[in-house]
Amino acid sequence: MKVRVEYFAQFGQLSGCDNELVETDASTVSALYHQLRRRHGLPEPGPAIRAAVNDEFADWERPLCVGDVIAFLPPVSGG
Amino acid sequence: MKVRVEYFAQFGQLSGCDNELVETDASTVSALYHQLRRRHGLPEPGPAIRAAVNDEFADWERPLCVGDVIAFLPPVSGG
Amino acid sequence: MSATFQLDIEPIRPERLLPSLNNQTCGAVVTFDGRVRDHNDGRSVLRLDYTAHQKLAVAEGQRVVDEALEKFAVEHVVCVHRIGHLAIGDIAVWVGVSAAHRGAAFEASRYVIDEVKQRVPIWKNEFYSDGTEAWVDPTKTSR
Amino acid sequence: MSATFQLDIEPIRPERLLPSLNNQTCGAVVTFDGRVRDHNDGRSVLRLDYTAHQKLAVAEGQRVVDEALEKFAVEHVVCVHRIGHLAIGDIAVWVGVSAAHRGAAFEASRYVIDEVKQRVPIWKNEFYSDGTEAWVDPTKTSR
Repeated sequence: MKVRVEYFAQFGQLSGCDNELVETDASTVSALYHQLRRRHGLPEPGPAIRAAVNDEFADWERPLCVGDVIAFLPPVSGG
Repeated sequence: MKVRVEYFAQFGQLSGCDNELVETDASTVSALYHQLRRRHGLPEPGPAIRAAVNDEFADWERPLCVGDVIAFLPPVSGG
Repeated sequence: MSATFQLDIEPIRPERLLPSLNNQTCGAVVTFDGRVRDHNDGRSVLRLDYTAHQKLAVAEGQRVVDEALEKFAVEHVVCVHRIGHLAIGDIAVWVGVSAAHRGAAFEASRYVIDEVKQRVPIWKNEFYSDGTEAWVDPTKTSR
Repeated sequence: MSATFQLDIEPIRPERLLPSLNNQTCGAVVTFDGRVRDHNDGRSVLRLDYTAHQKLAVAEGQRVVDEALEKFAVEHVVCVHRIGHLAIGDIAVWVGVSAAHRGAAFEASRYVIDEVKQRVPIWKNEFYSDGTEAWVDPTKTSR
Protein backbone atom coordinates (compact mmCIF):
# COMPACT_ATOMS: atom_id res chain seq x y z
CA MET A 1 0.00 0.00 0.00
CA LYS A 2 1.27 3.47 -0.88
CA VAL A 3 0.90 6.38 1.55
CA ARG A 4 2.35 9.88 1.63
CA VAL A 5 4.43 10.67 4.72
CA GLU A 6 5.19 14.23 5.81
CA TYR A 7 8.07 15.12 8.14
CA PHE A 8 8.11 18.36 10.09
CA ALA A 9 10.96 20.31 11.68
CA GLN A 10 13.72 18.02 13.02
CA PHE A 11 11.99 14.98 11.50
CA GLY A 12 12.50 16.57 8.09
CA GLN A 13 16.14 17.11 8.95
CA LEU A 14 16.58 13.48 10.06
CA SER A 15 14.80 11.97 7.07
CA GLY A 16 16.34 14.38 4.58
CA CYS A 17 12.99 15.33 3.05
CA ASP A 18 9.73 17.15 3.81
CA ASN A 19 7.62 14.30 2.49
CA GLU A 20 7.90 11.05 0.61
CA LEU A 21 5.74 8.39 -0.97
CA VAL A 22 6.14 5.19 1.04
CA GLU A 23 5.26 1.62 0.06
CA THR A 24 4.39 -0.10 3.33
CA ASP A 25 2.75 -3.19 4.77
CA ALA A 26 2.18 -1.40 8.10
CA SER A 27 -1.45 -1.59 9.16
CA THR A 28 -1.40 1.28 11.70
CA VAL A 29 0.16 4.71 12.09
CA SER A 30 2.26 3.31 14.91
CA ALA A 31 3.58 0.41 12.82
CA LEU A 32 4.46 2.82 9.99
CA TYR A 33 6.33 5.09 12.42
CA HIS A 34 8.39 2.16 13.67
CA GLN A 35 9.31 1.13 10.13
CA LEU A 36 10.37 4.68 9.23
CA ARG A 37 12.06 5.20 12.56
CA ARG A 38 14.61 2.53 11.70
CA ARG A 39 15.11 3.90 8.17
CA HIS A 40 15.53 7.59 9.17
CA GLY A 41 16.74 7.46 12.77
CA LEU A 42 13.60 9.10 14.17
CA PRO A 43 13.39 9.15 17.99
CA GLU A 44 11.47 6.70 20.12
CA PRO A 45 7.79 7.58 20.26
CA GLY A 46 6.89 9.59 23.37
CA PRO A 47 3.92 11.59 24.57
CA ALA A 48 5.19 14.79 22.91
CA ILE A 49 5.46 13.17 19.47
CA ARG A 50 2.18 13.12 17.60
CA ALA A 51 0.81 11.90 14.31
CA ALA A 52 -1.80 13.35 11.97
CA VAL A 53 -3.64 11.66 9.15
CA ASN A 54 -5.13 13.74 6.34
CA ASP A 55 -4.57 16.97 8.30
CA GLU A 56 -6.25 15.77 11.51
CA PHE A 57 -4.54 14.59 14.68
CA ALA A 58 -4.73 10.79 14.69
CA ASP A 59 -4.46 8.03 17.22
CA TRP A 60 -1.32 5.92 16.89
CA GLU A 61 -3.47 2.82 16.48
CA ARG A 62 -5.46 4.25 13.59
CA PRO A 63 -5.52 1.85 10.61
CA LEU A 64 -3.89 3.06 7.41
CA CYS A 65 -5.71 3.36 4.10
CA VAL A 66 -4.32 3.65 0.59
CA GLY A 67 -3.59 7.28 -0.23
CA ASP A 68 -3.53 8.49 3.39
CA VAL A 69 -1.27 11.43 4.13
CA ILE A 70 0.46 10.75 7.44
CA ALA A 71 2.32 13.57 9.21
CA PHE A 72 4.81 12.86 11.98
CA LEU A 73 5.09 15.82 14.36
CA PRO A 74 8.04 16.27 16.72
CA PRO A 75 7.50 18.02 20.10
CA VAL A 76 6.06 21.46 19.32
CA SER A 77 8.07 24.57 20.16
CA GLY A 78 5.91 27.51 19.16
CA GLY A 79 5.33 30.61 21.23
CA MET B 1 -4.45 74.18 67.72
CA LYS B 2 -5.07 74.88 64.04
CA VAL B 3 -4.66 72.16 61.39
CA ARG B 4 -5.59 71.97 57.72
CA VAL B 5 -7.97 69.14 56.83
CA GLU B 6 -8.38 67.86 53.26
CA TYR B 7 -11.41 65.90 52.09
CA PHE B 8 -11.28 63.68 49.02
CA ALA B 9 -14.04 62.33 46.77
CA GLN B 10 -17.27 61.61 48.69
CA PHE B 11 -15.78 63.14 51.85
CA GLY B 12 -15.51 66.44 49.97
CA GLN B 13 -19.13 66.05 48.92
CA LEU B 14 -20.26 65.34 52.50
CA SER B 15 -18.28 68.19 54.07
CA GLY B 16 -19.04 70.63 51.26
CA CYS B 17 -15.41 71.59 50.75
CA ASP B 18 -12.09 70.21 49.53
CA ASN B 19 -10.23 71.46 52.59
CA GLU B 20 -10.70 73.66 55.63
CA LEU B 21 -8.72 75.15 58.47
CA VAL B 22 -9.88 73.52 61.71
CA GLU B 23 -9.39 74.68 65.29
CA THR B 24 -9.28 71.50 67.33
CA ASP B 25 -8.35 70.12 70.74
CA ALA B 26 -8.04 66.61 69.29
CA SER B 27 -4.68 65.06 70.10
CA THR B 28 -4.69 62.30 67.46
CA VAL B 29 -5.78 61.83 63.86
CA SER B 30 -8.47 59.46 65.10
CA ALA B 31 -9.87 61.98 67.61
CA LEU B 32 -9.95 64.65 64.90
CA TYR B 33 -11.82 62.33 62.55
CA HIS B 34 -14.46 61.64 65.18
CA GLN B 35 -14.97 65.37 65.82
CA LEU B 36 -15.34 66.08 62.09
CA ARG B 37 -17.42 63.00 61.55
CA ARG B 38 -20.18 64.46 63.72
CA ARG B 39 -19.91 67.85 62.04
CA HIS B 40 -19.94 66.62 58.43
CA GLY B 41 -21.69 63.26 58.63
CA LEU B 42 -18.63 61.27 57.57
CA PRO B 43 -19.00 57.48 57.82
CA GLU B 44 -17.80 55.33 60.68
CA PRO B 45 -14.10 54.58 60.39
CA GLY B 46 -13.41 51.20 58.78
CA PRO B 47 -10.41 49.40 57.35
CA ALA B 48 -10.93 50.94 53.87
CA ILE B 49 -10.89 54.52 55.20
CA ARG B 50 -7.39 55.90 55.65
CA ALA B 51 -5.73 59.06 56.82
CA ALA B 52 -2.62 60.87 55.64
CA VAL B 53 -0.63 63.55 57.40
CA ASN B 54 1.54 65.92 55.38
CA ASP B 55 1.18 63.77 52.25
CA GLU B 56 2.15 60.47 53.90
CA PHE B 57 -0.19 57.71 55.03
CA ALA B 58 -0.54 58.00 58.81
CA ASP B 59 -1.59 55.80 61.66
CA TRP B 60 -4.93 56.76 63.22
CA GLU B 61 -3.21 57.15 66.60
CA ARG B 62 -0.62 59.58 65.29
CA PRO B 63 -0.43 62.72 67.47
CA LEU B 64 -1.36 66.00 65.79
CA CYS B 65 1.00 68.98 65.55
CA VAL B 66 0.19 72.59 64.80
CA GLY B 67 0.13 73.19 61.07
CA ASP B 68 -0.30 69.52 60.12
CA VAL B 69 -2.21 68.84 56.91
CA ILE B 70 -4.51 65.90 57.54
CA ALA B 71 -6.18 64.16 54.60
CA PHE B 72 -9.14 61.83 55.09
CA LEU B 73 -9.36 59.27 52.32
CA PRO B 74 -12.53 57.31 51.54
CA PRO B 75 -12.28 53.76 50.16
CA VAL B 76 -10.26 54.00 46.95
CA SER B 77 -11.91 53.16 43.61
CA GLY B 78 -9.21 53.58 40.99
CA GLY B 79 -8.52 51.17 38.14
CA MET C 1 15.43 47.06 35.22
CA SER C 2 12.93 49.83 35.78
CA ALA C 3 9.63 50.53 37.53
CA THR C 4 7.52 53.58 36.73
CA PHE C 5 4.16 54.81 38.00
CA GLN C 6 2.50 57.94 36.67
CA LEU C 7 -0.76 59.83 36.85
CA ASP C 8 -1.77 61.38 33.55
CA ILE C 9 -4.51 63.83 32.70
CA GLU C 10 -4.02 63.15 28.98
CA PRO C 11 -5.44 60.06 27.26
CA ILE C 12 -3.30 56.96 27.79
CA ARG C 13 -1.61 55.80 24.57
CA PRO C 14 -0.25 52.23 24.97
CA GLU C 15 1.77 52.56 21.75
CA ARG C 16 3.80 55.29 23.45
CA LEU C 17 4.32 53.25 26.61
CA LEU C 18 5.20 49.90 25.02
CA PRO C 19 8.68 50.95 23.81
CA SER C 20 9.78 51.45 27.42
CA LEU C 21 9.27 47.70 27.95
CA ASN C 22 11.53 46.65 25.09
CA ASN C 23 14.57 44.64 25.90
CA GLN C 24 16.34 42.04 23.82
CA THR C 25 16.60 39.71 26.79
CA CYS C 26 12.84 39.82 27.36
CA GLY C 27 10.80 37.05 25.84
CA ALA C 28 7.45 38.04 27.32
CA VAL C 29 5.40 41.22 27.55
CA VAL C 30 2.04 41.34 29.33
CA THR C 31 -0.16 44.41 29.27
CA PHE C 32 -3.40 45.14 31.06
CA ASP C 33 -5.74 47.98 30.46
CA GLY C 34 -8.83 48.88 32.39
CA ARG C 35 -11.36 50.81 30.34
CA VAL C 36 -14.43 52.81 31.18
CA ARG C 37 -17.43 50.55 30.73
CA ASP C 38 -20.87 51.74 29.72
CA HIS C 39 -22.35 50.17 32.84
CA ASN C 40 -21.36 49.50 36.43
CA ASP C 41 -23.19 47.76 39.21
CA GLY C 42 -26.30 47.54 37.03
CA ARG C 43 -26.42 51.24 36.12
CA SER C 44 -25.88 52.83 32.71
CA VAL C 45 -22.76 55.00 32.81
CA LEU C 46 -22.22 57.98 30.45
CA ARG C 47 -18.77 59.13 31.57
CA LEU C 48 -16.68 59.43 34.71
CA ASP C 49 -14.14 61.52 36.53
CA TYR C 50 -11.10 60.23 38.39
CA THR C 51 -9.59 62.30 41.15
CA ALA C 52 -6.52 61.49 43.22
CA HIS C 53 -4.53 62.58 46.23
CA GLN C 54 -1.81 63.21 43.72
CA LYS C 55 1.32 63.18 45.89
CA LEU C 56 0.19 60.17 47.85
CA ALA C 57 -1.05 58.35 44.75
CA VAL C 58 2.25 58.79 42.95
CA ALA C 59 4.21 57.65 46.03
CA GLU C 60 1.99 54.63 46.69
CA GLY C 61 1.79 53.71 42.99
CA GLN C 62 5.57 53.83 42.81
CA ARG C 63 5.77 51.53 45.85
CA VAL C 64 3.50 49.05 44.07
CA VAL C 65 5.61 48.90 40.88
CA ASP C 66 8.82 48.73 42.93
CA GLU C 67 7.36 45.78 44.86
CA ALA C 68 6.49 44.05 41.59
CA LEU C 69 10.08 44.42 40.43
CA GLU C 70 11.29 42.94 43.71
CA LYS C 71 8.82 40.05 44.01
CA PHE C 72 8.89 38.77 40.43
CA ALA C 73 11.64 38.01 37.90
CA VAL C 74 10.68 40.89 35.62
CA GLU C 75 12.66 43.51 33.75
CA HIS C 76 10.42 46.56 33.32
CA VAL C 77 7.18 47.53 35.05
CA VAL C 78 5.07 50.50 33.95
CA CYS C 79 1.73 51.66 35.31
CA VAL C 80 -0.15 54.81 34.27
CA HIS C 81 -3.45 55.88 35.79
CA ARG C 82 -5.61 58.50 34.15
CA ILE C 83 -7.20 61.31 36.15
CA GLY C 84 -9.75 63.92 35.06
CA HIS C 85 -12.71 63.45 32.71
CA LEU C 86 -13.00 60.12 30.91
CA ALA C 87 -15.42 58.91 28.24
CA ILE C 88 -16.75 55.37 27.69
CA GLY C 89 -13.99 53.21 26.21
CA ASP C 90 -11.17 55.42 27.48
CA ILE C 91 -8.29 53.62 29.17
CA ALA C 92 -8.42 54.41 32.90
CA VAL C 93 -5.33 52.44 33.89
CA TRP C 94 -2.59 50.70 31.94
CA VAL C 95 -0.03 48.18 33.18
CA GLY C 96 2.86 46.80 31.15
CA VAL C 97 5.46 44.27 32.27
CA SER C 98 8.35 42.68 30.41
CA ALA C 99 10.25 39.62 31.59
CA ALA C 100 12.43 36.80 30.34
CA HIS C 101 9.61 34.30 30.91
CA ARG C 102 5.86 34.63 30.73
CA GLY C 103 4.91 33.38 34.18
CA ALA C 104 6.58 36.28 35.95
CA ALA C 105 5.16 38.79 33.45
CA PHE C 106 1.59 37.58 34.07
CA GLU C 107 2.01 37.45 37.84
CA ALA C 108 3.62 40.88 38.11
CA SER C 109 1.02 42.61 35.95
CA ARG C 110 -1.78 41.00 37.94
CA TYR C 111 -0.07 42.07 41.17
CA VAL C 112 0.26 45.68 40.01
CA ILE C 113 -3.36 46.14 39.00
CA ASP C 114 -4.69 44.34 42.09
CA GLU C 115 -2.55 46.45 44.47
CA VAL C 116 -3.21 49.72 42.63
CA LYS C 117 -6.95 49.13 42.91
CA GLN C 118 -6.60 48.31 46.61
CA ARG C 119 -4.12 50.89 47.79
CA VAL C 120 -3.60 53.90 45.55
CA PRO C 121 -5.72 56.92 46.59
CA ILE C 122 -7.69 57.47 43.39
CA TRP C 123 -11.47 57.83 43.29
CA LYS C 124 -14.06 57.43 40.59
CA ASN C 125 -17.14 59.62 40.19
CA GLU C 126 -19.64 58.03 37.82
CA PHE C 127 -22.19 60.00 35.79
CA TYR C 128 -25.30 57.99 34.95
CA SER C 129 -27.72 58.19 32.06
CA ASP C 130 -30.49 59.23 34.47
CA GLY C 131 -28.61 62.48 35.17
CA THR C 132 -27.35 61.48 38.60
CA GLU C 133 -23.76 60.96 39.66
CA ALA C 134 -22.05 59.11 42.51
CA TRP C 135 -18.64 58.44 43.98
CA VAL C 136 -18.01 54.72 43.73
CA ASP C 137 -17.42 52.93 47.03
CA PRO C 138 -16.16 49.40 46.32
CA THR C 139 -16.82 48.44 49.94
CA LYS C 140 -20.53 49.07 49.36
CA THR C 141 -21.35 48.07 45.76
CA SER C 142 -23.08 44.79 45.17
CA ARG C 143 -20.31 43.42 42.97
CA MET D 1 -18.20 37.33 21.39
CA SER D 2 -15.45 36.17 19.07
CA ALA D 3 -12.42 33.90 19.02
CA THR D 4 -9.79 34.10 16.28
CA PHE D 5 -6.54 32.26 15.69
CA GLN D 6 -4.25 33.05 12.77
CA LEU D 7 -0.82 32.23 11.42
CA ASP D 8 0.89 35.19 9.83
CA ILE D 9 4.05 35.41 7.77
CA GLU D 10 4.06 39.20 8.10
CA PRO D 11 5.29 40.98 11.26
CA ILE D 12 2.65 41.04 14.01
CA ARG D 13 1.33 44.57 14.68
CA PRO D 14 -0.55 44.70 17.99
CA GLU D 15 -1.96 48.13 17.13
CA ARG D 16 -3.83 46.51 14.24
CA LEU D 17 -5.12 43.66 16.38
CA LEU D 18 -6.21 45.64 19.44
CA PRO D 19 -9.26 47.24 17.78
CA SER D 20 -10.84 43.81 17.37
CA LEU D 21 -10.97 43.55 21.18
CA ASN D 22 -12.87 46.79 21.67
CA ASN D 23 -16.24 46.63 23.22
CA GLN D 24 -18.03 49.15 25.37
CA THR D 25 -19.10 46.48 27.82
CA CYS D 26 -15.48 45.37 28.33
CA GLY D 27 -13.64 46.84 31.28
CA ALA D 28 -10.47 44.79 30.94
CA VAL D 29 -8.05 43.98 28.15
CA VAL D 30 -5.02 41.74 28.68
CA THR D 31 -2.43 41.19 25.99
CA PHE D 32 0.55 38.89 25.90
CA ASP D 33 3.35 38.88 23.41
CA GLY D 34 6.18 36.45 23.15
CA ARG D 35 9.26 37.94 21.51
CA VAL D 36 12.42 36.48 20.06
CA ARG D 37 15.11 36.70 22.73
CA ASP D 38 18.80 37.11 22.01
CA HIS D 39 19.56 33.96 24.00
CA ASN D 40 17.93 30.62 24.75
CA ASP D 41 19.04 27.77 26.95
CA GLY D 42 22.38 29.49 27.49
CA ARG D 43 23.17 30.03 23.81
CA SER D 44 23.40 33.33 21.93
CA VAL D 45 20.63 33.48 19.30
CA LEU D 46 20.89 35.60 16.12
CA ARG D 47 17.51 34.89 14.52
CA LEU D 48 15.04 32.08 14.11
CA ASP D 49 12.56 30.46 11.79
CA TYR D 50 9.13 29.18 12.73
CA THR D 51 7.49 26.51 10.64
CA ALA D 52 4.04 24.98 11.11
CA HIS D 53 1.80 22.20 9.94
CA GLN D 54 -0.40 25.00 8.72
CA LYS D 55 -3.80 23.32 8.43
CA LEU D 56 -3.43 21.50 11.71
CA ALA D 57 -1.99 24.55 13.48
CA VAL D 58 -4.88 26.76 12.41
CA ALA D 59 -7.41 24.11 13.43
CA GLU D 60 -5.78 23.41 16.81
CA GLY D 61 -5.15 27.10 17.50
CA GLN D 62 -8.80 27.83 16.78
CA ARG D 63 -9.80 25.07 19.21
CA VAL D 64 -7.64 26.73 21.89
CA VAL D 65 -9.22 30.18 21.49
CA ASP D 66 -12.71 28.64 21.29
CA GLU D 67 -12.00 26.79 24.56
CA ALA D 68 -10.90 30.05 26.18
CA LEU D 69 -14.18 31.68 25.16
CA GLU D 70 -16.07 28.76 26.67
CA LYS D 71 -14.10 28.38 29.92
CA PHE D 72 -13.80 32.04 30.93
CA ALA D 73 -16.22 34.98 31.07
CA VAL D 74 -14.51 36.82 28.22
CA GLU D 75 -15.78 38.71 25.20
CA HIS D 76 -13.08 38.54 22.50
CA VAL D 77 -10.05 36.28 22.18
CA VAL D 78 -7.40 36.78 19.50
CA CYS D 79 -4.18 34.86 18.96
CA VAL D 80 -1.75 35.31 16.09
CA HIS D 81 1.41 33.23 15.65
CA ARG D 82 4.13 34.31 13.30
CA ILE D 83 5.79 31.86 10.90
CA GLY D 84 8.82 32.32 8.65
CA HIS D 85 12.02 34.26 9.41
CA LEU D 86 12.12 36.29 12.64
CA ALA D 87 14.72 38.69 14.00
CA ILE D 88 15.60 39.36 17.65
CA GLY D 89 12.82 41.40 19.26
CA ASP D 90 10.17 40.36 16.73
CA ILE D 91 6.85 39.28 18.17
CA ALA D 92 6.50 35.52 17.68
CA VAL D 93 3.05 35.16 19.20
CA TRP D 94 0.42 37.65 20.35
CA VAL D 95 -2.63 37.01 22.52
CA GLY D 96 -5.33 39.56 23.29
CA VAL D 97 -8.41 39.06 25.46
CA SER D 98 -11.16 41.47 26.44
CA ALA D 99 -13.65 40.85 29.24
CA ALA D 100 -15.99 42.65 31.60
CA HIS D 101 -13.65 41.92 34.53
CA ARG D 102 -9.91 41.53 34.78
CA GLY D 103 -9.72 38.10 36.42
CA ALA D 104 -11.21 36.33 33.42
CA ALA D 105 -9.09 38.36 30.99
CA PHE D 106 -5.86 37.36 32.78
CA GLU D 107 -6.87 33.71 33.10
CA ALA D 108 -8.00 33.36 29.50
CA SER D 109 -4.86 34.95 28.04
CA ARG D 110 -2.68 32.73 30.20
CA TYR D 111 -4.70 29.71 29.11
CA VAL D 112 -4.33 30.55 25.42
CA ILE D 113 -0.57 31.00 25.46
CA ASP D 114 0.00 27.92 27.64
CA GLU D 115 -2.15 25.72 25.42
CA VAL D 116 -0.77 27.11 22.17
CA LYS D 117 2.76 26.35 23.33
CA GLN D 118 1.73 22.82 24.34
CA ARG D 119 -0.52 21.79 21.50
CA VAL D 120 -0.25 23.79 18.30
CA PRO D 121 2.08 22.20 15.72
CA ILE D 122 4.59 25.01 15.27
CA TRP D 123 8.36 24.53 15.47
CA LYS D 124 11.26 26.86 16.08
CA ASN D 125 14.64 26.58 14.38
CA GLU D 126 17.24 28.70 16.19
CA PHE D 127 20.32 30.16 14.49
CA TYR D 128 23.21 30.72 16.90
CA SER D 129 26.07 33.19 16.88
CA ASP D 130 28.55 30.33 16.43
CA GLY D 131 27.06 29.61 13.00
CA THR D 132 25.13 26.50 14.03
CA GLU D 133 21.39 26.03 14.07
CA ALA D 134 19.00 23.64 15.79
CA TRP D 135 15.36 22.75 16.04
CA VAL D 136 14.25 23.42 19.58
CA ASP D 137 12.90 20.43 21.49
CA PRO D 138 11.30 21.64 24.73
CA THR D 139 11.23 18.06 26.00
CA LYS D 140 15.05 18.00 25.90
CA THR D 141 16.30 21.50 26.77
CA SER D 142 17.67 22.09 30.22
CA ARG D 143 15.13 24.78 31.09
